[in-house]
Amino acid sequence: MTTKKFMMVNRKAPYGTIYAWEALEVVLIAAAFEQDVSLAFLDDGVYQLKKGQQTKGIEIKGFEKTWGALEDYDVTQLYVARESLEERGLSAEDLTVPVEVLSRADIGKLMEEQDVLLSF
Amino acid sequence: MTTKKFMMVNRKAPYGTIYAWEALEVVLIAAAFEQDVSLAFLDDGVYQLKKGQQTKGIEIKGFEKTWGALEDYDVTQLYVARESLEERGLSAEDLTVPVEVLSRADIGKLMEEQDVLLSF
Amino acid sequence: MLHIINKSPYDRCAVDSALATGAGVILLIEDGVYAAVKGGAEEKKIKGALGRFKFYALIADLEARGLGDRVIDGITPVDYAGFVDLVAENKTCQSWL
Amino acid sequence: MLHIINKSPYDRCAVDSALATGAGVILLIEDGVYAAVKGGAEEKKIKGALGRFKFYALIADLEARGLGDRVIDGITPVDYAGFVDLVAENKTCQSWL
Amino acid sequence: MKFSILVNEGPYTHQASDTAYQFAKAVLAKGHEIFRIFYYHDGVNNATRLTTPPQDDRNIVARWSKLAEEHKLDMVVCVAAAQRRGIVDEGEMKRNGKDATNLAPGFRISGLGQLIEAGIQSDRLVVFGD
Amino acid sequence: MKFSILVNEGPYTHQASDTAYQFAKAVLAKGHEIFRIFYYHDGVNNATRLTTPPQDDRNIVARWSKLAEEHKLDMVVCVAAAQRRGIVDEGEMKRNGKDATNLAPGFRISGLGQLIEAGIQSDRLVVFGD
Repeated sequence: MTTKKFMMVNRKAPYGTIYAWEALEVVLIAAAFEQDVSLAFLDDGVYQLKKGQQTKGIEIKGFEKTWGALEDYDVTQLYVARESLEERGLSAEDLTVPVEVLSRADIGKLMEEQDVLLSF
Repeated sequence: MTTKKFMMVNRKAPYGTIYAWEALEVVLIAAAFEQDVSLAFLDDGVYQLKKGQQTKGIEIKGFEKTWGALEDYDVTQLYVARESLEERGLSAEDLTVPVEVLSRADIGKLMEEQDVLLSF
Repeated sequence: MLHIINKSPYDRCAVDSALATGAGVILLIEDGVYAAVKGGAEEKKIKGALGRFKFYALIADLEARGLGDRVIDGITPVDYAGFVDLVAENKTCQSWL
Repeated sequence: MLHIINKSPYDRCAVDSALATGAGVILLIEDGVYAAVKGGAEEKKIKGALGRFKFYALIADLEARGLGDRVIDGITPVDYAGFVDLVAENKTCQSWL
Repeated sequence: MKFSILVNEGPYTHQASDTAYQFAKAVLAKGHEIFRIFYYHDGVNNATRLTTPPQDDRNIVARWSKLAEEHKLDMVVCVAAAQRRGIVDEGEMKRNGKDATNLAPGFRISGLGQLIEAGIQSDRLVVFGD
Repeated sequence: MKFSILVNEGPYTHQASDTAYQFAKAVLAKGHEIFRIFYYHDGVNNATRLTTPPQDDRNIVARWSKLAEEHKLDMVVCVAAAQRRGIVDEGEMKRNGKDATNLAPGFRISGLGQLIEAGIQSDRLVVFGD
């Protein structure tokens, strides 16, 4: 099968809307299709990776653990915008998985290199 | 029938989403129920009243003319936030119907006087 | 009156719009709870408004987002029952959608 | 690459996020066309980015909103056919939803 | 105290429907009355019985139906909004020449006047949306 | 050139579906090919045949169906998103024990792999959403 570079651009907070979770379903399928998958987290999307999500109170299925499982699918390219983290008072230590923290401009360069950009 | 003070708080641009139009449908029904109806336009909601809407190109039914018909339903209390207009480079002359331009704080005071606030 | 805000202050103007009304009670729910969190660029604005507005934030939404332990001092966490009480105690409520 | 923006710059951060990528082509559609309009508080930012980004705005969306005659100089109005051409001419496109 | 609730977004996509449900449960638990729950805009999509959510997730439609049954709630779907979005009961099916219905138990389709009436009759009307 | 289109929002509520439709028409008018249109998130709600929009407004579902018929388009509704939101064809009805279908002509329900395949097979994939 042809391999293309897919990047999922995540810009929305988790739980307030379903986009973050349904984006993750796309990531898993893209990985199953053995594509070159990367994820970018910008703006409120960085909140998706925040450690310690306890969704019992809102009765919505939590998906923090799924980030940890991405490695099993060979999805290891996770890029987080430094400016978005800092603006929100977060650092890489607050995130549930190891990520590469890049400037927005550098993420912009990575976007240029993709074949397909899926935005959520 | 009991008369209550209903205020519809419009904060969304027209056509990008349906909220502005479906809010107007609520206004017409509230007027038919002979309630004391007022409308507040804040933030991107002020764009709803912009003159000269031509929706043929997007093939969505336009509703600029409906604002002019509100008077026939005795809906005459239209309040527009000054700060929201100015931020967008608009003035009362750009709007399709006469309105009362008030500060956000004054609109806040009017909100306090309502019985029911419906937000769109 | 009660202002209910469900939008992140980092993406939307809902918090600014509510603050511009002057004074009252604000309840942060859903993605609105990001306004209740310490350490971010919005903190200063919220702290500056604590005198004019009494702030509450929904616990379930804070916990879902992993933020239960980072609430700005002066903002009161409430559960859904507390949400009902806030609505009952205030004559009107405006949801800043 | 092509950046497609459908959000009002007065309510959302989509324009800022697209500009932060550095350079490229921006197409304003739907409520995004409010960024193409003269006289507002966002005009300065857009004008400042005209060197780094080539800007287009969808005519049908400008006209629907009564703004066809207020487009900032340097922003090119395009129709849906022009939208297709922009997508074809650029290897990738990002929709800033 | 008498509450009414307006739900403006559909199930799953926005949290509005979830929060409205938790709020409704809390209203009832506090001993208050719910005069009406009104579904408008995409909120009408809460009223389709054709959903099959994943088994490890909540069933939003079914829990609204259950709440209505347990507490004899009046859950009203706006007819104009429902027509735009394809929510159909027996009457609407016949009126509009459709070949199926999808309205879930506990919901009824009626006019926007029911929302205004809820505003008039209730002490509080709370809006959940996006 | 080969295009695919991703539609992430339902009809009427967001303009995304309208813009995607105008874009699809323009793609075809330019002589390009459309490999697939994929409906995800609330976009699956474009595929219900039960809508009855006002007569003076556009019929979003019907015009998608017509476009598909005229140009033999492959319009695919994501099965997982459809199950959450109650979009059902014959197969889904039987599989999930439902008592009705609502899928409009010209659409088919299939997996998310069809979106990835569209990304692989097409020169361009354009996303419309909110």
